Amino acid sequence: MVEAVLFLFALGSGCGLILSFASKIFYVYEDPRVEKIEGLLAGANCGGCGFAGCSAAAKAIVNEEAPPNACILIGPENVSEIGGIMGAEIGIAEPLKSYNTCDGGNRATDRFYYLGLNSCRALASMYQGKRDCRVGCLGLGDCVKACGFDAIHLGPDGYPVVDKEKCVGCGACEKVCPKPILEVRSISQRLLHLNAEDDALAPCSQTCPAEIDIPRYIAHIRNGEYADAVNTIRERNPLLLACGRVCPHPCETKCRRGLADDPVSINQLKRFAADWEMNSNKRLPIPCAPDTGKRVAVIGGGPAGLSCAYFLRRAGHRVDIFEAMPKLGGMLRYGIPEYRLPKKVLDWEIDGILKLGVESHTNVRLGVDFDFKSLIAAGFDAVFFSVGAWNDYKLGVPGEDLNGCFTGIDFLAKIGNETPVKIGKRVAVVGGGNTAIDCCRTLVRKGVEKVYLVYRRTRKEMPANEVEIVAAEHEGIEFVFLAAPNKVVGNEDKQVVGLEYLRMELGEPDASGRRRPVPVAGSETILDVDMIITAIGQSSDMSFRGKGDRLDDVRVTRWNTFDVDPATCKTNVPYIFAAGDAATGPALVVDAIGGGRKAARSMDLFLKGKPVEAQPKQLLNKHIAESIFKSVEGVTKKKRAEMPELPVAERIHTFEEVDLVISEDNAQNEANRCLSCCRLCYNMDVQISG
Amino acid sequence: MAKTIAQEFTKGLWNEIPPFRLVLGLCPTLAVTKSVEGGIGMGIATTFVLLFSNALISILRNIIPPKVRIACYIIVIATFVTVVELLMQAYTYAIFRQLGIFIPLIVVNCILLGRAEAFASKNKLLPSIADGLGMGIGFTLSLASLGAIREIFGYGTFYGMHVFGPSFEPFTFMVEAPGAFVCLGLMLCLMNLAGGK
Amino acid sequence: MREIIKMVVVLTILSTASGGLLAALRNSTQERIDLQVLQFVKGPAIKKILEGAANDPITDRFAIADGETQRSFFVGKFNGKANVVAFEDFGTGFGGNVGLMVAVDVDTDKVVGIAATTHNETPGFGASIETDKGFTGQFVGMPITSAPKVTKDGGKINALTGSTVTSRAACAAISKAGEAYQRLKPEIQKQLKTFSG
Amino acid sequence: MGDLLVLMISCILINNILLAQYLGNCPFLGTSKKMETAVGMAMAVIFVLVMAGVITWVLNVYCLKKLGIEYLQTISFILVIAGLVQFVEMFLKKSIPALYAGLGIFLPLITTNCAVMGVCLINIKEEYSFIEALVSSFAYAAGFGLALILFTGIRERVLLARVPKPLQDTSIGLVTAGLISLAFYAFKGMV
Repeated sequence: MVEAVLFLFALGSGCGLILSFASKIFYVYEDPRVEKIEGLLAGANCGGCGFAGCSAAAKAIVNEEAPPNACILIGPENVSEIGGIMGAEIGIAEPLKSYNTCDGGNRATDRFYYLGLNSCRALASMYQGKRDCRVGCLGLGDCVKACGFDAIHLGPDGYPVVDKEKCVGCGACEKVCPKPILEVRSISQRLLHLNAEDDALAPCSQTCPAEIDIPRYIAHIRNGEYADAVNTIRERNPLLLACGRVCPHPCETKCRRGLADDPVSINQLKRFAADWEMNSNKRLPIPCAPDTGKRVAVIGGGPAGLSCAYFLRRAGHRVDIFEAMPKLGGMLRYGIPEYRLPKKVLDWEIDGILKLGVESHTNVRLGVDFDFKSLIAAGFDAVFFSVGAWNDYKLGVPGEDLNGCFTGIDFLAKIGNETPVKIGKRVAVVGGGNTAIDCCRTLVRKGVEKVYLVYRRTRKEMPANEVEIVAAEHEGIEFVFLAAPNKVVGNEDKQVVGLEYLRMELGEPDASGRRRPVPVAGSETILDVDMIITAIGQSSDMSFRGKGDRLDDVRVTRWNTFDVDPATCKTNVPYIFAAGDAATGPALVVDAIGGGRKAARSMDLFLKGKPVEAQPKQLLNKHIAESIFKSVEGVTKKKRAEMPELPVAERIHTFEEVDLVISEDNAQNEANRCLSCCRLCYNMDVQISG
Repeated sequence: MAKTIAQEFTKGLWNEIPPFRLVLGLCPTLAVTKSVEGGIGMGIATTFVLLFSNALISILRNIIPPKVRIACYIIVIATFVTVVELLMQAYTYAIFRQLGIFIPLIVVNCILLGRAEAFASKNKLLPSIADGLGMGIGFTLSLASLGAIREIFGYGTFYGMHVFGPSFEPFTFMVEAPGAFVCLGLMLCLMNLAGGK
Repeated sequence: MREIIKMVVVLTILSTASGGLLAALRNSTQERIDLQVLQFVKGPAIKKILEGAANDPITDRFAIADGETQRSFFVGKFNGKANVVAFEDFGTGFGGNVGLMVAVDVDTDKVVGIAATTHNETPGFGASIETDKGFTGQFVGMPITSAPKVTKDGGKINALTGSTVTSRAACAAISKAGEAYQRLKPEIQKQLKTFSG
Repeated sequence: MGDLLVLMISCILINNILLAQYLGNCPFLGTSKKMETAVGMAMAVIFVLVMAGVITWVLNVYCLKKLGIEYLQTISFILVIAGLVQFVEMFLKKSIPALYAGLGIFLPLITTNCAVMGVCLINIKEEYSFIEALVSSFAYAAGFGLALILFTGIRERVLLARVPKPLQDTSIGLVTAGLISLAFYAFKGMV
């Protein structure tokens, strides 16, 4: 009797003491929710949930690998309490959701008639799949069987449809799917996924430098789900209002519809969706991942900087943008004139990004107002350079410094900044790019009598967007082709009075594939102008380098851009990344946006301590060969929606926006022209409504 | 939302009947169901422990510090298991012998800890008793039915009485380990069919 | 710190109380358990081999210390004289220990009968040691010290069909019993005298 | 030495703890859905079972028997095993995180694994010597691991098969286990 009591007394107190001290000595930090949830689990460690004990199950629940009802022992109250712990802090945890990337279903052609086991996995392991398409959904529904939460069913077209409400992100479907179709990803994983060779991508999406899922948003527009369309675009491009207006839409060149009649007017649809959101006067919510506690400095608040900041912020990092100009937007604000992208539209868009919690500091120039060392000292974990290309090339002819000579970007920036500029009566703009055209069209609106565009090749070789050239022609700009400026003629007041140029003729094609212009001897001609704007190209201003800090170690190319790995946007200094014009040289806004996202992915990896490596099978805007067709069949021809614009007579006197948004009906019609392409399949004969 | 005590009792008999609905406590289920007698004996022993541990834990639920609650539950359960062990030794020795080490092993039966944690630790005394009793009886019924099937086919007897007459060639497979697994598997299947799970 | 103290205190109190409860229960059931163990484990075997004894061998028993362990001896009175003792020894069989109750006539030192007490042998094979009179009968009448062996090992005992291991265990148990008997014979005779008359 | 070998083989194959002794079935069904989990579980069981076997043997011989309170076996064993497992878990987590990642997370699952408690009780019941207890603990655990890994291999395959709805999951798992058990039955003639 006594022994028994004493023995158990000793055993009980011994166990208690040892364990409680051990729990202090061997204390390891854990997510506090793990302990809370473990407290709600049965503690029987029976393994019925398939995890290794209750603490493992609790961890899995916290990591969103298991649903709150994983434990088979506890009652509904505990389940809802666990749900509460997870749900009450929903802003902190990023839920994983299953996404179906293939909606090919029954329109994907079969290679053979399959009579075997009713299982995707069996079919895939024996025959690699019956579909013509390498990634196409087999539609036998392994994912449906694997889903323990009844969240997947096969849709009417025989491809899986995920019920986002029921999906808990357990990943069972992704595991059984033998193809890369069902993906269980968190928001940031989705945001930062770059196009890969295995993805189910339409030609347009492959072409888009921002990698927007174009067929998906067009399908949303077709179905009248405009908010979903906006969200789909925003997964890849935070500047949809701007892009919808200024993007030269390279995607449309690869549109399969273009093989049958005209390409779908993708960009107008994007603009339609974007304007729908702005005009609805309420912003769609943009969820962000839980705070990671890492800080990033973004140098340059242009499209690349804004895009990178936006994606990093959504991935949970804290971002500060440093901008040399008075306002954010970079070239969008200072390079693109008001009539193409109204400032209030841009402000609304940038505001949306800042509202996510991105800090901005304007009127501060790196190397002048602050230096790199102070940035690092301030505790930033990584720095992103998107300083753009703001230095105009010089013509290199005599008289270039006379009064009345301007450079393109400088001029546009001054106009954008509303700095007073003395504008002449007759102006020559040198160059054939978009900047030159922007200058011309701006000058027209400033009341200039005559605007010449002086270009040393022909119209065919002009790098500017076709629509812009056409618009400029409409607005009465005179093109002087095959003319190379030779000298700026000035008077005794050092005021420009003319531009002397040499006539050229086209010779052999050069490295860029354009025929090289050759001067015709003795063909000097003088153009009677009192103002000259040279817009023949830009490079980055790297004057912040050479201050004896780590920036000096960053390699720079001979074109004065950051030498970055194109797949990751990382420089040779681990914590410095760069994208946009500062890394690629002058390029499209949408290139900068895509670059910003690519850099954000690398920086996210870097900030999370993972190796910064290129994503496997990254597409990098190459095309998947099998998806580029020579012709499409089964398509009824239908005209493309025309873009409404202000009449010329009206627009040349004002900076009112020229291009207008298409009507909802037109948007619907245009969306219906989309073939909903994927890698190989497309909707043969689109039912045209209305 | 609040269930009546009767409901707490009856849920263990069908809706959540262990080990079929709650696939737990398999070891004793498989090991002691060579005969109806063994099954019932084990069932009663488990019910006894379940009933008293549920009751005691329900009484102590506000005293036990949450961090060591599992350890406390284990002590309570182990105590009642030992009580059962001693009582069975003293009064029903034949069954005790048949059940062997599975009596002390009641202590690690997940059902007990499971009920303690999931139910008794947050409910009042009466519902906890009802829950324990219901689950226990459900468990007993399961064991008895499994035992009956295995005994009838394996030995040709039911509760020791011959069913098929002396000429019956016993299907020994059923009372051996493989038979136990297969039999339980098929019964689960039947339950799924019946319950339309 | 206060939390730790509370945890330790609760655990300690709980386990101590449990110890007290169990010890009390043990004390009050001990005698009954011992009796039950004898009746159920040894009882049937003793009754079988001491069939026709004038007394109840289970009540007429004594214990002798053999080294560290206590051996129980059960007395059988035949012809008014307490001249047969039954005791148990073990051999290692297929499924663990095989317990064998051996009855010896103290006057002649010959085996009166043997019977299995505890075993865990395969049903249909080794387990038939319980029922196979042909097997157990072979030992009757042989001197307890003769250390029998099965035919396979060069002895005379015909093994149970298909269960050489179990049969070997039985032989080993008898050999061990013989050794113990020789060791303890004087003491046994002394004790037996108290039962005579 | 020979005896120990026989003991070992009989514990691994003939009296396989899962398939012949019906012990440890809950984690057997619970952790056999994925191979990684199964391997981790098997290793953890070997680790804990050897430790628990040794400690409970010592506890039984030097405390319980000495004090004559063997009836407290159940309560003291479970307390010691639970405490030990928790202690080892905390220790591994802090000191050897690599090992913890591979094996530690399975430790709590073992506290209520009847295989562990069962083997400790068998060791006592069979009155094994210290060495025998050590060998049998290891061998039983190895047998557990063997059966678990074999079973998981089959179960992963069964996932592919078209199983009638009511038979799915645990039900087919049990039938599969029965067939493996039948296969192990053949070892009965080995010793």
